[in-house]
Amino acid sequence: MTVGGALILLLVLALTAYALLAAPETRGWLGSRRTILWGGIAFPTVTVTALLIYGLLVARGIVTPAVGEDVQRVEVVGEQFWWRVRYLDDDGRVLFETANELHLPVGRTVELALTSADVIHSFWVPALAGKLDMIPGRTNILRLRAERAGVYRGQCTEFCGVQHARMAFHAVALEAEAYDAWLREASGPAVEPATSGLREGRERFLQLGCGACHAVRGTGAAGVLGPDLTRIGSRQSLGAGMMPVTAENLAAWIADSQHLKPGNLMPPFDMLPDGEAQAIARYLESLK
Amino acid sequence: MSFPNPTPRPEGELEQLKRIWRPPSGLGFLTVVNNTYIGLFYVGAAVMFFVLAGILALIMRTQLAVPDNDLVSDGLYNQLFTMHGTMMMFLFAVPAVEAMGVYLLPNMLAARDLPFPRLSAFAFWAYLIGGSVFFLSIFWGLAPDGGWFMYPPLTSIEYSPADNADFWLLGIGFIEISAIAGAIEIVCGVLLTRAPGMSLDKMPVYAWAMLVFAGMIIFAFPAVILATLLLELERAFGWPFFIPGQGGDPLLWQHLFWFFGHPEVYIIFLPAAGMVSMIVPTIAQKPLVGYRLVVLAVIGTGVLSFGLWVHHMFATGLPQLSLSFFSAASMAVAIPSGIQIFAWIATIASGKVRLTTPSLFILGFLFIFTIGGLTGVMVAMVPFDWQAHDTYFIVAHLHYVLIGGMVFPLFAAFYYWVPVASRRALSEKVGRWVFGLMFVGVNVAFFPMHITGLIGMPRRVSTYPADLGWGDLNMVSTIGAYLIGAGVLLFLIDVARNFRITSADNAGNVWNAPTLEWLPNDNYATRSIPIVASRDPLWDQPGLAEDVEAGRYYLPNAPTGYRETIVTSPVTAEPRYIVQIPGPGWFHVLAAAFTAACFLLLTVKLVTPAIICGVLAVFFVLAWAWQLDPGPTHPPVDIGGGLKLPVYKTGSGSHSWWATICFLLVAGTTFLCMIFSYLFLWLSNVGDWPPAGTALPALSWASGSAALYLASALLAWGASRTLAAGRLWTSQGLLLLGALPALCGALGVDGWGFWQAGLRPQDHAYGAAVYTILCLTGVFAFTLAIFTPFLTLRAAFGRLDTARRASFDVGLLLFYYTAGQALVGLLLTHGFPRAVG
Amino acid sequence: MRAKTWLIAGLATAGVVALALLGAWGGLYNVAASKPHLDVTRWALHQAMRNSVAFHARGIVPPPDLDEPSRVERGVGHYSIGCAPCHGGPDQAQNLVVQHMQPAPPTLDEAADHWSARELFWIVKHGVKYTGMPAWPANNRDDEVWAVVAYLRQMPASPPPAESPSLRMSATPESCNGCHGPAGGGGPHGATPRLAGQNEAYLARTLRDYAQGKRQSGIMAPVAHALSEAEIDRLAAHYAVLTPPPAIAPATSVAAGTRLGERLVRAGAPESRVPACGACHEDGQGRAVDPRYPRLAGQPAPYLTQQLRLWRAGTRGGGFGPVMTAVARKLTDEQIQALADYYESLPR
Amino acid sequence: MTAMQGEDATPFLRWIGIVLPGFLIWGAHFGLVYGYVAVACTLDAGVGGTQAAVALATLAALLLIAGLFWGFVIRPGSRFNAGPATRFSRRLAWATALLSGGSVLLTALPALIFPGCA
Repeated sequence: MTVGGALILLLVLALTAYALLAAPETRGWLGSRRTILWGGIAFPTVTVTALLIYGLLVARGIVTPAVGEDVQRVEVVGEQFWWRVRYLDDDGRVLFETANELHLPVGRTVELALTSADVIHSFWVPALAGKLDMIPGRTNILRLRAERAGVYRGQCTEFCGVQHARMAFHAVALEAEAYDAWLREASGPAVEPATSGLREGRERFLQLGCGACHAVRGTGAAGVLGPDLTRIGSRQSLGAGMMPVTAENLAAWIADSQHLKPGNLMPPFDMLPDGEAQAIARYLESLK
Repeated sequence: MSFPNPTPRPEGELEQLKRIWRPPSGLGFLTVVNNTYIGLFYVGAAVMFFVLAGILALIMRTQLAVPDNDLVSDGLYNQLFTMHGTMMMFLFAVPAVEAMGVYLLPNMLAARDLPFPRLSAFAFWAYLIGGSVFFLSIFWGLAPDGGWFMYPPLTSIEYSPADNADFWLLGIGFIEISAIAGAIEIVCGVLLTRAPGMSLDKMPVYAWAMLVFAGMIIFAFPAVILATLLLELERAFGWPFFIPGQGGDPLLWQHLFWFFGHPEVYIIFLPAAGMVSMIVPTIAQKPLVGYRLVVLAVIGTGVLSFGLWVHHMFATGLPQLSLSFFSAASMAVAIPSGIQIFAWIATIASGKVRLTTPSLFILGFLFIFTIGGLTGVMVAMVPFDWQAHDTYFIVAHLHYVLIGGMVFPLFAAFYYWVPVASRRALSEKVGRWVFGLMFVGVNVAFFPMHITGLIGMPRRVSTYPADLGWGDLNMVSTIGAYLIGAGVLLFLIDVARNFRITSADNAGNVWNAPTLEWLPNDNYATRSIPIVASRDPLWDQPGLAEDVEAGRYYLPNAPTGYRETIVTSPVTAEPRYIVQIPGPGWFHVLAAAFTAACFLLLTVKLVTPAIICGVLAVFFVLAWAWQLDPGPTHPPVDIGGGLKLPVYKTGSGSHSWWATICFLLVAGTTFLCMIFSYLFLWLSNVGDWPPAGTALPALSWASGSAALYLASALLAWGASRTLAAGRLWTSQGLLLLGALPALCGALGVDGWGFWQAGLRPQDHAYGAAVYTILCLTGVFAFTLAIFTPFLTLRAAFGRLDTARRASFDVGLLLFYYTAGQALVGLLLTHGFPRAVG
Repeated sequence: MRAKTWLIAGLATAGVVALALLGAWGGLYNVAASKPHLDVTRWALHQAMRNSVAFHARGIVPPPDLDEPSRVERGVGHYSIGCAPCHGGPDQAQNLVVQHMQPAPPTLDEAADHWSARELFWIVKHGVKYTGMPAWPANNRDDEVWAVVAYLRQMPASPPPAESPSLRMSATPESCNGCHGPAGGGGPHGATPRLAGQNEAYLARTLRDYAQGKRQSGIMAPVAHALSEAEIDRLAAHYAVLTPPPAIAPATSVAAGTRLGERLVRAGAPESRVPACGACHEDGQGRAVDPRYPRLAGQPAPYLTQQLRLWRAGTRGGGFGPVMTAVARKLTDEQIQALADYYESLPR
Repeated sequence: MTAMQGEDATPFLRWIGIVLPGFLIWGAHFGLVYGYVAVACTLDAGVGGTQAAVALATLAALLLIAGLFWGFVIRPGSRFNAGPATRFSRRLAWATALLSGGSVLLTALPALIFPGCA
């Protein structure tokens, strides 16, 4: 299509140059109504009709669901400014929830139910499929299929407020076996802290009330306002695609996420004494 | 050849013309209405907003030049891109082309002025004041930050609680009103004030383009006016049109916005294409090839562009089949564009082009716009758009279309038409540099964005991470943006050095152009109004300039002693009557200032001062209207060639009738959009309409109301008949004591019916829609409640009688229309729920 | 001729101005407070003050429940320590030294007869220049100013509670108990928090927040500002170990609201982004509270509603302020009332 | 003196009536098929009939365009033909009929490829 467009552009340019520069006798044939009839009516009509039919056929191939295929169903909810991801079983019940990351099996269709909790967002993994809006009050269905294992970046493409630029996520395509293993692990409770330091971190996490907004399955922290943290240590990024998940970044985020990503919903905990945010951060980082 | 006025003109006639048309001096210059001045101010203001919005763009490009930049905060960046888009669309593009129309059309059609010069002055002042305050809001951090498309729920009160969004809604709503005023002016100007003999098939393509442009404004802008009204109702009073939990639907906004927004692109492009069709024949020194096909293309683009709006919504999850209709229409609209491009190529081929600055800009336009058009066809393909939508590919596409399709033709037009308005032409040497910088700049800035978009960079991001490899392309784009800035700066310097505004001793027909704006002119436009016998009169009618200047054609004088021009018939352009045009005055200026003040004060929630300003604005509008409708002040006058024309006309041939009809088309389209909104909301709430627990009022309320509406229309008809029969006071009685109370009563009965049934607008989108339909009728009832006593007052002061009834006819049309609209509303609000439920 | 007239008038004006400046700058004007103003001066100044107050107070709207008992109760406490020293009170004669101020502070027994509620509010909030009447020490605590106004409207009909004669700014629990009730168990109308059994760390930090201006209050800040570090720790320790009185029994009329409160405490209101209160504070099921967080169980509802409103308005600072501000922002009036009722009903 | 009687708006409206009906029919057809699909897909009914409905609407639109042009432009005795329909207007009318007819066909094309509401 791009090549076709370039050819048409060249044609127009060549004709213009010819009309401008050729000798009056030779270019005379161009200066008549016939030029308009052929160049301006017949030619576009044919190309445009052909292109339309081609486009429609391509679109039909994309939107028609393959019948009888075993699809993985996932619900993705856009939030200011992150992604809530819920894996569903065949009956549409929520198996477990995670955030800012979509794991998908290679070679199998994943059916995403897209919606929004606040304003309009748009879901886009350029390498896997076109984009589809997430509109409050509506659910849009997008079918994805990764043919190769790998990590693909995605980003919100509908302007959704002050941090629209920092609302990214990762789609992780895994081979079938790895995917099944991941699914088993991801649906279970969080790992138990191995050391006393980590246990102390979990204690502070719970005591300080982080569970009001965040959930860590198996600990009693069951908040639903913020991202689920059950396996945050294993994720590709912190802050919806902003930075790698390290204990330092987590501590900085806890202390003042409003400085890192102004306008997100997490209040700053800069009043915590030295070491406390770090302890929590180390605990979270251990959740793999 | 025999002229209408072959004999030499008497002494003193020219001085009288000059005196009558002279603009006031000193502070009174603010009251000037001549299109040659208002048009220039208007163009100047549009260029000012272009430069300001361009500066905002440069700040954005600087922010994006490198990854992870923090030159501006995320919040400020969002204000910047919102303001850039909004200002370029609403404060530059539409006003600029409208301004060029105000300036050029009368000259091109050989009219002395537009038929409603105070209306265009009003539109200008409202635009200048409203636009300036709107721009200044960014210095208080109050500039809108929801994108120029303002999608709810991001712009709803919950997610945008501050006044920023209100600045957009009220500020832009207000500027839209100014644009519509200008559009009505242009429709009446093009259809009614053409030179005798300039039948539709001899009309300059630019006039065709402006006619279609104005018609498109009349049918497209109501959608966005309604949308802004609905969103403001939701923000201010909690009427939930766009809140899903209460029956609203965010997609309703998108439909309404893009039903305006897509035609908007062609609203901007068509006048520019019209200019190109004027300039190309001149630079080729040959008539336009395929005039009829180009006219067809202009009309066809205007109509087909109304079938494209959903192609901005391909990613919203609508059914594939629905999307495809719009894909098809988007492809269809390529054909008229193809016609125009090949018509220009053919014209160039038929002549010999000199590479002057206007020619360069035309060639640059052909190149850039063709790329924009081709990428446009690409994004019209649904699967491609799913990738490209809301990425920098679209940014590239739309700038190629808008800069190529509008800015380059506008600059060509500046260089081309400046000799009409200035003592000196602009510098050819500097002009080439301006062109070079802008042409290279546009391509350097925007071509890489196609790639940036295709590799995944979304639009409207305040920054981007370094590791994605988007940095280099962005840096190139930023450099290009500064090149464009340098070009524009050079242009401004050229203007400052060479542009010397003049009304009499302009630079003259430097390009040997064929159309009438190049006739010798002054504040009174041309000395006499020529008879046109060809599409290119200055080429085909030798000596026309001298004969016009010698006063050998029609109306070489001012026989009634006032400003006047000839009204001709819309199709064949035969002289019909002489219209006396109002001159300078303060009322329209004050009306504009207080209207602007009213809207802006409402924005910052200063309700009491806003109401005071609103009342003052109404007062000044009425004071202005008081001076209109002069009546048959003068016996029919001889304009030459034995042609005796009346100086006043009422009924469907009069210019006030045409203007009122245009206004009612705007109103009717607004109402149609509301019907669409009602049905759309129903479709979002199928099976729950009206929502459970809401009762419909008994049919007796509807029938009672309908009977009263009919009665009001009948009484108004009776008033018209009795007025024609000479019974002035019976007529006034019927209107003021019969039709008006019946109308208000009907509205009251309808509204009370819903209210006593328990319906409240805040509860559910259903109630909100019903009461909005009532409000749209209420606006007219309110207008008539002011206008009817105004008519009675005119009657009492002898300004209204059997012959002098143009203002009465305006009121009459309003009564008919209101009753009609209300009856349709009754049918919808009472009938539809019963039909589906 | 005309120019000459202007010149003379100009010179005369300049002369008068020069004389006036000379009088004031040169020290001729006597600022002694020992001599009262001339009657005419006093009358003019008083009228000017009255008119200024009336003008600036226009548009101020008193809360609809201005005379509500818990509000009066809060006003009483502040009056005793903040106002009575100069103005005297129903049971307290005006200080003799103060009576020699110029002008002398009026007694306020009949203040409400002379001034409307909004005028009183304006005077208490902004003070009056050149009279010694200070402005309210916290600029975003209109609720406290209204409390004083509410009490002024009751004077002298309802004198301060019996403890008030002992109210002096001092670092003893008796002094605190004047407002916070016997043994820190709260006043009869629930205007003030119960200190008994509150977390020690929370109490100490709160007093320091007041003293350092992190938490604004025209009532508590002056008190806390006068305390030494050691006194703060001693007071906090004192109250932390006191046994709180039994829970205030919930009235049956608020039972429905209490159920909403219980839901908010256990689960929050996720649809409007309100997290569960019980994640940090008591959850009614025995959750242990971080010692830096306040214990809310058994706190009086009027106090809790007042605080939640301050949080929601964003004017309540202090320790974990940003967290609580974010939480309270989305609360509705109904939810605030329900929460307060629920916590009031919880046993300590 | 009474108001001047002269040419009113009729000739222009007639002219519009000759030049624009093709486009108006295109608009009506477009609105109709779009509205039909929107309603049918929301109500989850009549999906099977989409193709038939679009075909029917398209046929009707084309016939209407053809009929109007025969009646107004070609037919020798047409009232419009005698009025302002100069050569220019008649040619323009032909061209709009063709352009709008083509656009109607193009609009209908997707229904051939998408049978329903996917």
